[in-house]
Amino acid sequence: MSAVAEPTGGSVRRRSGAADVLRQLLRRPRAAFGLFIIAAMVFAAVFAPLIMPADPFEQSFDGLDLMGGPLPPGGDYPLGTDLLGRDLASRLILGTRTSLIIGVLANGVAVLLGAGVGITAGYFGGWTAAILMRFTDLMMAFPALLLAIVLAAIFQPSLLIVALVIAMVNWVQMSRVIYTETRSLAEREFIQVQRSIGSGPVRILFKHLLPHLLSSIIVFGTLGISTTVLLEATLSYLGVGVQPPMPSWGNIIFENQTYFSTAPWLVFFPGLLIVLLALAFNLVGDALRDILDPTLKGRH
Amino acid sequence: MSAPEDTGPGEPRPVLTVRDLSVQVATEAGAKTVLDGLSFDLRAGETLALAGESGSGKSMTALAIMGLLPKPMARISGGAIRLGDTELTSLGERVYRKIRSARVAMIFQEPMTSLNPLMTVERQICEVLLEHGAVSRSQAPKRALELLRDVRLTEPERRLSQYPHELSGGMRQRVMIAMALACDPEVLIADEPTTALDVTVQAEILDLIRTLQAEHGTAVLMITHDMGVVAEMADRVIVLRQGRQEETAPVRDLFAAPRTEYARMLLAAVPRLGAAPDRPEPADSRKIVEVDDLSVRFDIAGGVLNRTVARVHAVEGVSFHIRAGETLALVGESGCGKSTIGKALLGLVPWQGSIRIDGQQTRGRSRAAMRPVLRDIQMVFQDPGASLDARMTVGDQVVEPMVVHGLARGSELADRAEWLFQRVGLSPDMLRRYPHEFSGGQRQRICIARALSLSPKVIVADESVSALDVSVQAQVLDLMQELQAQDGLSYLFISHDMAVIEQVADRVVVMRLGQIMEEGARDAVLRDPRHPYTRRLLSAVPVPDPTRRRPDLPETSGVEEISPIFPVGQGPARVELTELSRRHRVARDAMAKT
Amino acid sequence: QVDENAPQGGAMAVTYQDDVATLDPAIGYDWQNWSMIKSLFDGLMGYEPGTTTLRNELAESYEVSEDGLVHTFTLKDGIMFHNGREIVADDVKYSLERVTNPETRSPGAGFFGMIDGFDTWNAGEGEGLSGVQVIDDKTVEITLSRPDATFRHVMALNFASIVPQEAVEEAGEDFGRQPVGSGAFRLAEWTPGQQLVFERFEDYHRAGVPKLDSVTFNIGLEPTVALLRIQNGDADIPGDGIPPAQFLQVVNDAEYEDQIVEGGQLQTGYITMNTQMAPFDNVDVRKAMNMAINKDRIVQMINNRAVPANQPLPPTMPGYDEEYEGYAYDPEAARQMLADAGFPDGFETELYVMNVDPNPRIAQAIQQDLAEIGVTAEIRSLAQANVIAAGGEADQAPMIWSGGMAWIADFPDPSNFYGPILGCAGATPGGWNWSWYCNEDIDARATEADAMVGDEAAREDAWRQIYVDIMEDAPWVPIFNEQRFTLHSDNVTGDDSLFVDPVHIPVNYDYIYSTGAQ
Amino acid sequence: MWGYLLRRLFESALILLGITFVTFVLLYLVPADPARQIAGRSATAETVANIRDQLGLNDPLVTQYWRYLTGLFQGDMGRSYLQRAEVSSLIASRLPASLLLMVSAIVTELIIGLTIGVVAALRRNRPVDHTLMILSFVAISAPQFVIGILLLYVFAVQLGWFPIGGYGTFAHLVLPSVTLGLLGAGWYSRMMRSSMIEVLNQDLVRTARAKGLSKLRIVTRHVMPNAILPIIAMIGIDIGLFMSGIVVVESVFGWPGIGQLAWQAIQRVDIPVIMGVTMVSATAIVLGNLLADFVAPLIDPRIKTK
Ligand SMILES: Nc1ncnc2c1ncn2[C@@H]1O[C@H](COP(=O)(O)OP(=O)(O)OP(=O)(O)O)[C@@H](O)[C@H]1O
Ligand SMILES: Nc1ncnc2c1ncn2[C@@H]1O[C@H](COP(=O)(O)OP(=O)(O)OP(=O)(O)O)[C@@H](O)[C@H]1O
Ligand SMILES: [Mg+2]
Ligand SMILES: [Mg+2]
Repeated sequence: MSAVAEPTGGSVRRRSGAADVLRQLLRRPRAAFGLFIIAAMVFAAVFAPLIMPADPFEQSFDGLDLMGGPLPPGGDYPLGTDLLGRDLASRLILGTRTSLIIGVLANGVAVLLGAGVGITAGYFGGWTAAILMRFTDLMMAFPALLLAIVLAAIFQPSLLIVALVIAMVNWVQMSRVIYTETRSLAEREFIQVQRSIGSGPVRILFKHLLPHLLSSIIVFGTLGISTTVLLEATLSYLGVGVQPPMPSWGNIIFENQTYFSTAPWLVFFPGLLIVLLALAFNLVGDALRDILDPTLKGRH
Repeated sequence: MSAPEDTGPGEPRPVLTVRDLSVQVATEAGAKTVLDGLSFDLRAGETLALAGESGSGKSMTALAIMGLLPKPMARISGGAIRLGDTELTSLGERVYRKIRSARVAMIFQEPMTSLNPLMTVERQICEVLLEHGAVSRSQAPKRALELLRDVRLTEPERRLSQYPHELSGGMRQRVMIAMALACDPEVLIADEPTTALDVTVQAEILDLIRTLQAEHGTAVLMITHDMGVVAEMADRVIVLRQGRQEETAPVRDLFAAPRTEYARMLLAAVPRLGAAPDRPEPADSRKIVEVDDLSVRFDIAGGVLNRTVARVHAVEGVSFHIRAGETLALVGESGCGKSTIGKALLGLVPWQGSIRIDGQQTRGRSRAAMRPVLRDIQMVFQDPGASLDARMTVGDQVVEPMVVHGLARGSELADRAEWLFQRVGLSPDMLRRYPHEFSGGQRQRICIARALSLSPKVIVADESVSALDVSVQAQVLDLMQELQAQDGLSYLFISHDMAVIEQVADRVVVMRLGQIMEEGARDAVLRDPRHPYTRRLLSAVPVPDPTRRRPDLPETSGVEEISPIFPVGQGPARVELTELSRRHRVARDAMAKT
Repeated sequence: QVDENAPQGGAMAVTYQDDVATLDPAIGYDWQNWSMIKSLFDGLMGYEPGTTTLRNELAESYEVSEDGLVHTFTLKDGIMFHNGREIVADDVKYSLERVTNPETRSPGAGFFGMIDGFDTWNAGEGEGLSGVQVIDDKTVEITLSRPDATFRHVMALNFASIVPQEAVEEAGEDFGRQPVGSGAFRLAEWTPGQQLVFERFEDYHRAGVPKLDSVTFNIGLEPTVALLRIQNGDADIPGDGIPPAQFLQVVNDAEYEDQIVEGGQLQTGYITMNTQMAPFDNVDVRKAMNMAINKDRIVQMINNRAVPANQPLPPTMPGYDEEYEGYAYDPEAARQMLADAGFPDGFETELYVMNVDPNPRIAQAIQQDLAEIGVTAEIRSLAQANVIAAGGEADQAPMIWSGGMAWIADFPDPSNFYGPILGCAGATPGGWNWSWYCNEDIDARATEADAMVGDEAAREDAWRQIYVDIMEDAPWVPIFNEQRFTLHSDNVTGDDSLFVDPVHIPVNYDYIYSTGAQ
Repeated sequence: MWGYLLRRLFESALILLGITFVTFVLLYLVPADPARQIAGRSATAETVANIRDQLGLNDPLVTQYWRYLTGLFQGDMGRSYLQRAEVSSLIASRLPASLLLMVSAIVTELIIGLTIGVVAALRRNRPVDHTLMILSFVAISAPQFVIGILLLYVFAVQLGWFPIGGYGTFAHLVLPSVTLGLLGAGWYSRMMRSSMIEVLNQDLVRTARAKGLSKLRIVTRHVMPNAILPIIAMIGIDIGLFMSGIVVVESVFGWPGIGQLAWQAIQRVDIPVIMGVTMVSATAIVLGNLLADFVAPLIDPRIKTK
């Protein structure tokens, strides 16, 4: 019988792995721009020593004016100098390392942790949910800075500790949101089907639930980039984490924010980079969500 | 180009005239015409049915008239729509707004999601009244109450202050109708107004629309794919197919002598109660499923300590069996526990009692221990769209059970998927598509293919064809029967559609409030119903024959709504079954009354 | 010159960022409440405004016995507490006993260690401070257990303020919130976190003082914002000084030319090197460090708000050695010295620093200088309390930059830079001698010098030599002596010295007067 | 439903109890010795030991915790080590200001964030939408100190519309609320946008249009209330985000709230104050969550029957 209507949009083009996803991303101008920014930042982080115009640690003598003030952008220093007469451009480039590790890796871990807890609690419900979500509530109500301070006082400060603190603190909101969403997803029929064919929880959680949660994960993940990069600065300030003279975008802002009326470039440039990073991930994330959601194929 | 229809002398002037209406939607592959040159007239007091399979452009027509085509995807690409003297296609949004509801109103298929869950019924109705200045602010509540009375809603005063979720599906649809009729429109468009409802409720709603139409003289454009509904309601019918007008005829003519091949096929596919072929009585073969005293109760927790305060007695002391190669049908109104029984068989809900699948007792099995049993029993769920994962190719989903059970891997899987697709009549080159790229019928085939992949002995088919078009429904039913004939499959066939059941079932179990009311061989139950509840179900089925009027619904005595929720420690009174004959049992309380 | 006859009247507003912790003179010990308490309370002794010269405050007269052990104070006539009661000798005894009572937990109790009977009383035994005797209502006699030249300075400390027993007992632990003293101002209003208002105390024992009718302290203002307020005419003095971030902007602004005041401070910023931790247990290493640091650049970096230092004492402190040259900046020689000491390739160490601008920056400058001679110093920038805690452990912090916690003298006497921070007594767990430097010989000389009552010049010489000799052991790298820069609106005026008063920091509230007053 | 809320209340109390314990233990682990802080720099070792003794710092952790807890139940949060004042009175004098700021910041961020979200959703994928979304990222990424000073400079110093910091009148409240609310506004605008888009695609919107309602009415009465539902649950989460912002904002604007208190206490390891402030902020967060639980049924009648 031929009465079965031909489905809409009968193309048989198919997704085939990461390469194809990348190709599709590049086809969208906004996503391509985002990818470009991310690639540039990763490049800057990896090859920092090669592309830095000057030594980011050198407090050069002519880097300060006679009164000891920092130099504005221009001349020998493309983005100006900081309060110690160091080349800001080089410091920002080197700072990309820390900030990417924090904003992307630590935040990524937090997102995964949050998603993991939320999805587990949401799917299993019952006692598992009660324990996990009460723990989440506790973590949410617990002041993150306190945790950071105590860790700072107990451990040797290092990037690892900051990353750890950020991961420990930032998963909470994620987990809340994912929990609620999972609960409603778990009621849906296609999850019931999975149980009826005998799928184990791991399969259901990761193969079937996770893809549907992607859009929330992306929203929270990208929002988290800015907040974690700035949180890193606060933590460094409290003595947990990267210590001077190691630069990060966050701590460059933090060190110099009181000077912003006299030396605005010290705040503006790192701020711009943070916004760019978050925006780039957002653009790519949005596009990725569309590409990975087959029902949205063909719509932009 | 179809000429304007001959209206004939003496006929009232048409209130709505549609000429050469075309609608295009933007797709990945460019603009696609989904409605092509549709023309018709609608006169006051008349009911015009727009029939046709899913995707034929029925809803597009309705939305085009309402000026609600989804922007920017869809647009009117040609033609004219005239409401009285007003040309609608060129109307600005501002003016259009004044026409909607005031002159053309519409009710939608899904009463569940069409109402705003956050507003009381009263506010939702008054909103329309006030927006169109039908009454003054102080008069609005009174008028709203009147409207609810008009749509025969029980306890209308109380309903006003209730929220949609506090109402049953039928009640919600009545509210929708009240809202649509609030400003006394000239035209009422009803887009599948009863598809989501129980048969009995459907019968009530259809009755209501008919009555109201008679009272107000409203012209009704009835959109449906159910030929039974068409026969019952329409004066004239337009059959649509892929956006084109296939046939237009007065309803009697169409049913008596369809002129086009397509209409003929459509009508042939309609299951008619009483017209099903006899089924050979299967030999008393092995019992594949034995259910004994099955009860399923859902706890309702509450209070400060979150203790169980009440229980939903979804299934209560049900016993039945299914033999190899046999189809057992489970019928009953929404919420009577049909799906729950199916789920209990697969261990998806906690239950008490005894269930044996091919001799294996499944009581007390953990999820993991249920796995081997699941190879013998599989389930096909009601909504084929919802039971497929939108993010996974159908090919992967069809063989997923085999992956889960470790039965195949690699290229073996691909072969198996192709084979399964062929078995359910799908082309293997569709394997790499995603669910949304299939029609409803195709999706249901995919679900069946998935259920078949483990080669089970029993399939629980939960409302497996309810969501499908008649023609597609017929195909799927055929497929199921074919599979049964080939493999000796057994089915537990869950449905509320008596006509469908008659076609496929060997035996029928009628359920109500979690208990069996009547049980027996198909013919015994459907042709000689003994329980009033069974009779009511049967008489609610629309008759796809405009010459025969469906009998009025019998008295509702003994079938009034009772909640399955009981406080802890209590439960419904157990219904005892008496044996009328070897293959026919009925609840004793009913016997007392007859 | 301070104008004692300036007109009275008018008001001024002073801004602060931090809330005032307490106004209890036995407890308050930060530079912010220090000067407030000075205006609310008086002790027996005080200082000439704008100077470090001692004068009698509540004491009418004052005698010392031949052996320097018995000090007899006579109170002025008709001096009143803010509550209207006349001050008598019993109040002196009560006040001194209160501050040394262990239950008071006063951070200043230790200053009174020279008073006879302190040790038993402070250990929680006995019936009061036996060295303090009330002779009559106006006379009190204080006996020391050893002669001590700093005693009069101690009696001018806030901790020695005279408080009324009945008010203290009534307020209990909250005395710090409801202070009653006999100072030039009395507390009129205190809205925590917002403002304090001081009002003129009409019965003040010095006629014509204070000049202003009231002083309002606006609390909680970020220094940057405080400056905006002053520019806008909403405030008169930035209590926290000119914020480093705006310093250049303000200094270069012609509009403020007349309103900026610069003055010295009894302060030294220094790096401690833990003399008990390798490699700083080697005196040559410490000397090399002293030669490695480019103090001029650090001073430039903080916009010349300081002068380079070469010895522990600040220049305005008696005993400062003008002749002493210290260790000149010479990285080459420093490297050589390190090599000779057995560190040709330098070494790795840690530099602790408090995390408030500009300290981390200074630490980075130090770090760069050390890198120059091959020493890799990792910076640990921590909250104040954590740095202090690390310094108080014998084996935690190899180097600490003292900025932010740097020693500001409690009183203008050279001895004040020794005991807790360079003497053996401070080199205990929890102490403030973060270089853990303990030279028994110098300790003995310090005790001797303090006992040199009478001959000021000789005593100064003794101390001068002590600090020069300490530098020979080089437990510190003195970096700079901070200069105070402050600003005042043209609404208030007074001698410049009042705005950089060495004991009333940031300003001497009592003598500043309003330009509007006549 | 009341049972449910009562249970949440009970759970919240348990969470707070848990927080007292965790905080206490953590602070116990901090190496900075409070006794030394109190004793000051000229103190002898005996004095320090004496102070430790007086404060009971030598007791085992459990004893100290128990003492704190029993005190807490009697409303006694101890006394500040440094200020000697009762922690409860320190907090009480500053809490109203912080609460005021917090509430008005929440209102501000909701107004700004939701408006932006609504506009962006209605103008989806148009330049307006893109611009607003970039702005929301800027709001999320900008350091609050800088925003605060900028606002002060423009609106207080240059334009003179508002006072330069301080507390008291409504005019004082505006700039700090905006500064504190901007971050949240960025979040909410993103959330609201996606929530709106989802609701706009629902059937109920089609019904509303079919009723002939005006666009304004559809958006305000039908779409927005439904879109706000998932966002209400965020408000509790939100208060947590505020806690760090409040320190900065209060300091910039001279707002006499607990942020300042907390910051000073942390710098000086004034443990009773840290404990107190922690408890207050935890209570605020827990109450925020509870509030969300209470408010949700007011907007969404479906929850009542659960
Ligand atoms: N938003 C859309 N974008 C693209 N195509 C659409 C859209 N909405 C509907 N279509 C297509 O328009 C055609 C007509 O759809 P319409 O909804 O009118 O069908 P129908 O006859 O009402 O079917 P059903 O019985 O399933 O409701 C279908 O082929 C459908 O795929
Ligand atoms: N997980 C659950 N928790 C609580 N109650 C439930 C649950 N699942 C089903 N129920 C209740 O059990 C009863 C039977 O539900 P079931 O889904 O079996 O009905 P049904 O006969 O399949 O109805 P329909 O025709 O609408 O599918 C209903 O009252 C339903 O509300
Ligand atoms: Mg339709
Ligand atoms: Mg069902």
